[in-house]
Amino acid sequence: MAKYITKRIIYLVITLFIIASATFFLMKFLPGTPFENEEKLSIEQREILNEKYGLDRPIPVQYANYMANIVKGDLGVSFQFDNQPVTDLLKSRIGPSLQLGFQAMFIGTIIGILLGVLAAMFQNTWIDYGSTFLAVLGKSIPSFVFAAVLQYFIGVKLELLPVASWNGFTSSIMPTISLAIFPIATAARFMRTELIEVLGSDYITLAKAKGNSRMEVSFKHAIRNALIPLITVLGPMAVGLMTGSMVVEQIFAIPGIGEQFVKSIQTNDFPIIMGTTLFFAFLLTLIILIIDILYGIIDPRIRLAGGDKS
Amino acid sequence: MKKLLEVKDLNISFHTFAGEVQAIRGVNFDLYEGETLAIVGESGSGKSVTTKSIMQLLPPGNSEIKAGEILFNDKDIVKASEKEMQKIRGKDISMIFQDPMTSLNPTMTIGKQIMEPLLKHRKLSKAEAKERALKLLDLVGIPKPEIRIKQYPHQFSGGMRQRVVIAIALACTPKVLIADEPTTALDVTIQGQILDLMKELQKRIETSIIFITHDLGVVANVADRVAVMYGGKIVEIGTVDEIYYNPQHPYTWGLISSMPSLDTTEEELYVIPGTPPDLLNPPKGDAFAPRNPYAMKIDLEEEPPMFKVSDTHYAATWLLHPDAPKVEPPLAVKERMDKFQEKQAGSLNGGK
Amino acid sequence: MAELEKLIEVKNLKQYFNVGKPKEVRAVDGISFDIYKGETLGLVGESGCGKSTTGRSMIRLYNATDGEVLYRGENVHGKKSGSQLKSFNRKMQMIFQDPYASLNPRMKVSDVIAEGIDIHGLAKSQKERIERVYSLLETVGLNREHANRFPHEFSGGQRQRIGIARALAVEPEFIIADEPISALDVSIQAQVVNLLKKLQKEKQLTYLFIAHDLSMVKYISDRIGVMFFGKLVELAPAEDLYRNPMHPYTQSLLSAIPIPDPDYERSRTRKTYEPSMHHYKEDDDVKMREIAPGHFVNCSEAEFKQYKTEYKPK
Amino acid sequence: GGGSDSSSSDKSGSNGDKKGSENSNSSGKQVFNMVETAEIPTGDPAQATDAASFIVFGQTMEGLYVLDKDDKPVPAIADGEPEISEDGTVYTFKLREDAKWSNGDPVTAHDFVYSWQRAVDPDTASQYAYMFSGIIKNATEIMNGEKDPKELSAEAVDDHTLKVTLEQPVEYLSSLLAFGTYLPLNEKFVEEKGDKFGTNSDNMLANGPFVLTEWDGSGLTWKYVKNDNYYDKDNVSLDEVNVQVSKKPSTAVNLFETDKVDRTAALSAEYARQYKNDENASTFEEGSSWYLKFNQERNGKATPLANKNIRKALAMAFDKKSFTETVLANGSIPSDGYVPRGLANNPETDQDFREESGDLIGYDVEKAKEYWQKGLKELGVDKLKLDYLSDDTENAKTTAEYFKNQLETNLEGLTVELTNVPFKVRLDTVTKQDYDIVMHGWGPDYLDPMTFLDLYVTDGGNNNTGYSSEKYDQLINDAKVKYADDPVKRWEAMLEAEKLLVQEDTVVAPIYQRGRITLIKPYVKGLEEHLFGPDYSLKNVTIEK
Amino acid sequence: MTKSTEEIQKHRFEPAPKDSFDNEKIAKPQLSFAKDAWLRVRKNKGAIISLVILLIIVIMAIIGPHLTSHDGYEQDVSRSNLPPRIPVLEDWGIFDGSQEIGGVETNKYKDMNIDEYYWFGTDSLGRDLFTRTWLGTRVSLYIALLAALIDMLIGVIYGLVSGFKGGRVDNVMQRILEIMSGIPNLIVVILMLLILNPGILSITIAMVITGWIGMARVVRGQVLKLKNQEYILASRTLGAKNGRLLFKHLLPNLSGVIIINTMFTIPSAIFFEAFLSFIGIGLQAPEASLGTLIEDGYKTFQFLPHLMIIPCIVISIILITCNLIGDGLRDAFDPKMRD
Ligand SMILES: Nc1ncnc2c1ncn2[C@@H]1O[C@H](COP(=O)(O)OP(=O)(O)OP(=O)(O)O)[C@@H](O)[C@H]1O
Ligand SMILES: Nc1ncnc2c1ncn2[C@@H]1O[C@H](COP(=O)(O)OP(=O)(O)OP(=O)(O)O)[C@@H](O)[C@H]1O
Ligand SMILES: [Mg+2]
Ligand SMILES: [Mg+2]
Repeated sequence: MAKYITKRIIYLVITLFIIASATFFLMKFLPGTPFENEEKLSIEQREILNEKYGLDRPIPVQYANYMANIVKGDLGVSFQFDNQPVTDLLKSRIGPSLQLGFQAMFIGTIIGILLGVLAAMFQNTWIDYGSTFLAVLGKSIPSFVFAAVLQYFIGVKLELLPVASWNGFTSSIMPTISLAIFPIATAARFMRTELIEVLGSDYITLAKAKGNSRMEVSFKHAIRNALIPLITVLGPMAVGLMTGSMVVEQIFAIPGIGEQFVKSIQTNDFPIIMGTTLFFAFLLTLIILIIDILYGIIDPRIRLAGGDKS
Repeated sequence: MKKLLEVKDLNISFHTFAGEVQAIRGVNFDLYEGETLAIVGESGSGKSVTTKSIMQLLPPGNSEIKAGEILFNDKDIVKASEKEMQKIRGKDISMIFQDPMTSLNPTMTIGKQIMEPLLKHRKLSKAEAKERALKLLDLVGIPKPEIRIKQYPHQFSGGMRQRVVIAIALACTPKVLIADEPTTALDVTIQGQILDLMKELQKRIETSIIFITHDLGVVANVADRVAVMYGGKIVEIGTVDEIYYNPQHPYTWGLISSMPSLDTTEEELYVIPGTPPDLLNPPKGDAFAPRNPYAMKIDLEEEPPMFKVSDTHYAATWLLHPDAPKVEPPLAVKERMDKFQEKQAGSLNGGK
Repeated sequence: MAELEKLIEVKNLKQYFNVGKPKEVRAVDGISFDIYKGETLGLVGESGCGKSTTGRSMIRLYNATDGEVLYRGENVHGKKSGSQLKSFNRKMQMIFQDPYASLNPRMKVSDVIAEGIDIHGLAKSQKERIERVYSLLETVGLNREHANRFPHEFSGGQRQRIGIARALAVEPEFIIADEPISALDVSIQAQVVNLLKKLQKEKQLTYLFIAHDLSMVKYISDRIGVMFFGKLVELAPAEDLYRNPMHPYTQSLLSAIPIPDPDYERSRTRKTYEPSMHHYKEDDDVKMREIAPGHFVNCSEAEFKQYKTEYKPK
Repeated sequence: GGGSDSSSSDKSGSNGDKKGSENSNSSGKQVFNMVETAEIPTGDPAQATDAASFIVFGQTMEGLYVLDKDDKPVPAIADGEPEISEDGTVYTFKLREDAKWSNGDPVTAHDFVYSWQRAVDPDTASQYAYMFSGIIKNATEIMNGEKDPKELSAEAVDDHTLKVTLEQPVEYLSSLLAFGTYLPLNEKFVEEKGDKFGTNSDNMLANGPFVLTEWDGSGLTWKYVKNDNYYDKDNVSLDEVNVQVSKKPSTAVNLFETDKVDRTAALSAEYARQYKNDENASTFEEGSSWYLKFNQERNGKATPLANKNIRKALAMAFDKKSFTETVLANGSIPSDGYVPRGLANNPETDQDFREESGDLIGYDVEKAKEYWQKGLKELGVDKLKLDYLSDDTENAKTTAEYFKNQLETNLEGLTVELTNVPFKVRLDTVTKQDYDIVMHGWGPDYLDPMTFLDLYVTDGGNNNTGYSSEKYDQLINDAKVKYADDPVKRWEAMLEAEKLLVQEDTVVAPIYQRGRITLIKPYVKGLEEHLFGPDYSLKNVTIEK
Repeated sequence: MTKSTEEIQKHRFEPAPKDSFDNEKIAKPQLSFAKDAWLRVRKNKGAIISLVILLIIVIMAIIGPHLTSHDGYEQDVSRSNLPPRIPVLEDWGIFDGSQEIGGVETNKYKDMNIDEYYWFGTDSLGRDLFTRTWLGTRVSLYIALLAALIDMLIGVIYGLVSGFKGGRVDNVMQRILEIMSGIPNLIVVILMLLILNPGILSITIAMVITGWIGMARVVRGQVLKLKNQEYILASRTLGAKNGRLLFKHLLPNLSGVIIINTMFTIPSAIFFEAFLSFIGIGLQAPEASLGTLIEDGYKTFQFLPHLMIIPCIVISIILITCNLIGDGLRDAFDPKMRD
């Protein structure tokens, strides 16, 4: 186990290294300067700025410096937010995104799983069709539309929840719901398919033959097994959610990372692009690693010692 | 002997995309206390469906019991509610499936799976159930049960798993044990062990067994009585000796003679020609007729009734009709019949 | 067995999987045997002992880890040019166990059968191709009309015969039959076995017949090899093996075969086999030794002596 | 006024007590809640480049001058008007003695000297340092590293006397002095904070009406609280201002409708259209001018737009009025000139530059067609295909669609291809002169037409059109140098230059001067909006409920 | 039991004629795999209804823009933001062109004496939304088609090669995928702008770069499963080259998975396009897709809900039908469902 995890961590580091390098060089092709006031700067002025931020050095040198700094845990300072270390910025921005993402993921998968279970247990009945319809609808309406509608009706018309703010749990309810729509839909579809497959397997028949009721069969035996494949899709989905949906964050005025990231790309804020990409990539690979480990815990058949994924 | 289970005129159909599959078309048999009834027949002949219907485990939705009764302790299972069935399943009637590799829940420990019916039907405490589970594992010959009980199915070999499945089935000492091809997926050596185990356990807890297989060798080993199924019907039923040494139905003849014994040396094996009937459009008359070298005109028109051969032996073939011509069974069968004759004579003599 | 022409020599064949990884499997661990032209060599053993792997290694589906397979003196696993490979592929063919998995569900029967013809360019025209397909279908007892059907419309026995027709299409000399009947119904098994026997006679085929159903193996094979955990433990003419099983594993195997005879079954006693029962010592030279002409047993020197005394010649 | 607000005022009654803590004066405190559209990027005036930062400085800091409600610079830290030397290049300011930093330190002349030296120091890399260049003596040389920052000609004669030497007389100096980059800084504090200066509200000092608090450096909320050390604190009635960033106009409106805020930021077109006649709506003309810019030379070759008639045809072929009214609908006004209204007045007559310059080129389909045909003939073609480049800012797409339709409908044989790209890409493309027509907007750096006009001198950094006119260059140079101390002549030169640029050469085709519509509760009084510098000042705001 | 048979005539016990049955006859009519699947799909009512609806939408995308006299680009700002007005329905008091502006019920059509009918109303530039909706549907359907093609061409091939080659090749290819999914799409997409002008081509390329990763994963997984199937081995023993194995054997058997997965990528592609347009890299105005129409409409949905709701409904219908068809196909192609 320890050996396996070490190996995976080495993989993770290599992957991150490549992603960091690729992003770095790609960024160097982005048009324009990272300076907000670009249009009004004279050439001399630009040179001064470039020199200050080390942008005048040959790209390999910049690359080497950047990499050396990453190793030291220094992601540089932002251009948009003057002198703001990227690490600080990430720290303050990532929290809300993670919280929302986690909440959305949590209720999304739970509701989604329930919907999927219902659909599978009552396959080809109106319950199945209804839940399928709901799930597909959730997938086909953009989250920003959902967010806007929620905000208007619940926030403005009914005044049940704060329209837009970021303090306390109540302010996170509507954004969470908007974000949860997608995981609900995904989890429901996935669960239905898997559960139908599992319900057809021999050990379920055996469980029935032991005298278990339908509910006991589903909940004690089937769902756990149907969940295993779901875990794999949850990982990337979780990262997607936790790194935020920029529009939902904007609509509910949440100080999250998603919108900031898009803005940093649009304004060539290289250090933030790099920092956020690295963080995303790290989160993604980490979650995949955790999932693989979890997988082994939840599914006793998978022995990590082998380490071969195929 | 007491009748435990009576299946009367059972008819089961499946509704599929292609149409109605008449999987079971009038099956009748009884099961007595303490006996082993083997059901043999080729793939698709309806063996599993028959037994699943006893457990009321047919897939919901597309299956339909069109007619018939299944009386267990004089109670009709067909009409029983799901709740009542849940009380019977695992307690009075339990089941072993063909494939030991897939019939255990991969994410549940062996111990939990064995304890489940105990907790359910016996209302034991966890500790008691565990104790009993350990005993059961020991009983089915799994060494070091204390360690094994905490393990997962993938840590067991095929033979071991089948033992576990047997342990589960026997947990509540059921009155009827249905074993649907319990050894087909196993090696001959392991198969032997499992068969011995089942026989031994049957003696101990005195259950009746319905044993499904298509391996006549296995049947010869375990069965007291044998039912031969073909095309959704039982075509011949009798004691094991009657079926092996005095078979009457041409299909049974075919089955017996197509198996080479260790000393078969013929250039060619006996072959049942053709393919099994299409149960979507079951043929008129005897379903076996198209493959029957002894087929008569009447076989094409009318289904044969069960003709009585002895008190315990019935067969559904027009060949037993008094008007039917005498036919010569295949050589292998003939040899057996001769042996049977001798034996009967011998036993008669011995009896006196 | 008078004039014995060696068609195949397997020499110390080893096939390991996941070499170097923690889950290395020594599926075949150094086995040697010969197959003579025109004979049927049966291979039996418990599940997972390496029978299929042996067959697949021999036909180059796997690259052997070690050892060699000589076909008419030529190494199957050696480097080959494209055309050499092709001619080799025509000489050796395989029939598979699972009649459901061995036919591509998306191909018409005619295309399944004609695949070898297409690959090797054995038909000059479309007409010739379909004619050959028809005649192959008829050879295996099917109808011309079946050519345009899809595999899922056939029963198991019919499928298995289609598989045989596919193998026959390239006119091989040697066929590896990997449990060709164990997935079939008893009543169908005989059809296939009869067919294989008939073809062998007509076309002078040589078979390696892999199975675990010992009565069928005995019926079809001239000689039988018994495998245990990647090793060959006994190799003998069929009759001889059944009469004189020397290796304890063979004995246990034979004692377990169910016989459709209630009387016999009632009196059956099974033998069990534990590899530890040999009590081999480190310096024991355990290898195949010829106990009687053509009867080899994997044993130590001491066992060899003992087996020799136990052997009951005919 | 429409009725949509009636529901909102109903609500405010019932909600006031329910959510009293968020609303203003339950405790008698004057609290103002408002929306901003962007985070504060920096609290360091030398680094500030964008509206959000300058708004903060507008509330928390004062320089020598501040803008009054009519955008006229009035002395603030300066104690009255300065003494100006004969040649108009040496200014001596007396500073007020009661000005203090929020930590209690007095605001002194050293604070200005320090701040300005810091701004021009190349090590600081201030993006707005060019505001000093050509104005304060030696600034350019210092910025280019040729001189030491200490040599900047701004000197603290004593704690409350500041002497500044200019390169040449500057007409609009007072407006510059009101700008954020010219704010003073407390040397001790700044040096103590080092890199951290201006990165959150604890690392900032105020000398203006309010102190910034609860700003963590990148957050979406912050507060202004009344500065007790402010010299004019008696005239500040607000106790607290809560700011919430909302990037979606819809969210801002929703917050406003539910009485969570008392003022929104500028509404987007869709909302502006709906709320135009609302009683809470307040319209303001901003200082930025928007126009189509024609590229006359692309890849070293003359484009069809090098033809003056084609340019004129294009400039006359769209209906600006219906554009500003229906497409923008945000209080923008159509403009037939380049320099926006309200920027500067005639030094003699006090007439607005725009008014005096008049309508230089307007919507006239007939004339446009004439020019078009003439131009086509001169080019020897009967069809033209032109790119229309714009960035992806709000409304740019609808605007582009509108222009495409107008131009194509009115000018036969014209095909307009639209390209919407991200802002940075648009800049890059324009800099490379790889476009035909671009939608361009420009805001003032100081209150003088020159901030607009000098863009189009030959090889000007933002010219990017290939336009080069000796006459124009001459006029601009005259205005800058020759007439530096003759405001009237200078004014005339600039009038002439605009006329040349727009009417004769039609280098750019004016469209509109941007306006904004915000929603503000009627009980909020005294909010001053500016077309230059900070968007608004809160100093005089009172809540009258 | 025997009693009842007594009257049976003797001649009936003669041997049956041997030719009366063909042992190897297959009674069922000949069914190709596709036909078989089609039969199965046909039983799935949801899928069939979806197919019909989707077909109607495709037809509308083709003829819809020509059904009115408006061309979808023509602007008339004096007629901007009109609500829907539909003949016949207006007589029932719905879709009669009335709307609430600032709490007052008005009817712009009446106020401005407009006789024409704008079935779905007009947008802020006075363009006919009905026409634009169907024009947008065209684009979205194109995107759908494109996504499908890309999935099939790149994703399938990548997955095939990766899974089939296995071993080291597979390992490297999988790592590449991992890294590709780690680099933000947006950076890649913006970089493309340097090379290309925004527009349908850029969208196409953006999707080419990013859109196939999911499919590649799924196909690889399937190939790993299939490549050790016995029919593949059989083909190998016959001497088949890789090309034959891939295209004759693997590909046809992957078709189910591929079709299903395609059905499920289409929705995300449609959204991706909307997102690109949103950040200014997608479709160039005045072209519209359903995504951009929704994006535009949602800004004003509080006052002019029809601008958002109508394209939303169309997109939802497309996606719901795609999903249901996908489900139907999955069931149809699932070998376990074979009776
Ligand atoms: N769920 C089902 N849906 C449709 N038809 C079914 C279903 N289950 C069984 N059948 C049909 O019922 C018939 C009898 O099947 P059954 O499983 O009882 O055969 P069996 O004798 O157990 O065969 P095997 O030896 O292969 O297990 C077959 O024709 C089969 O196709
Ligand atoms: N491709 C492979 N990779 C890893 N291990 C393999 C592979 N193929 C076979 N093995 C292992 O090699 C051993 C021998 O397998 P093989 O299939 O040859 O057995 P067998 O005798 O044919 O068994 P059966 O009777 O079940 O067909 C088994 O333990 C199996 O798990
Ligand atoms: Mg069965
Ligand atoms: Mg095998």
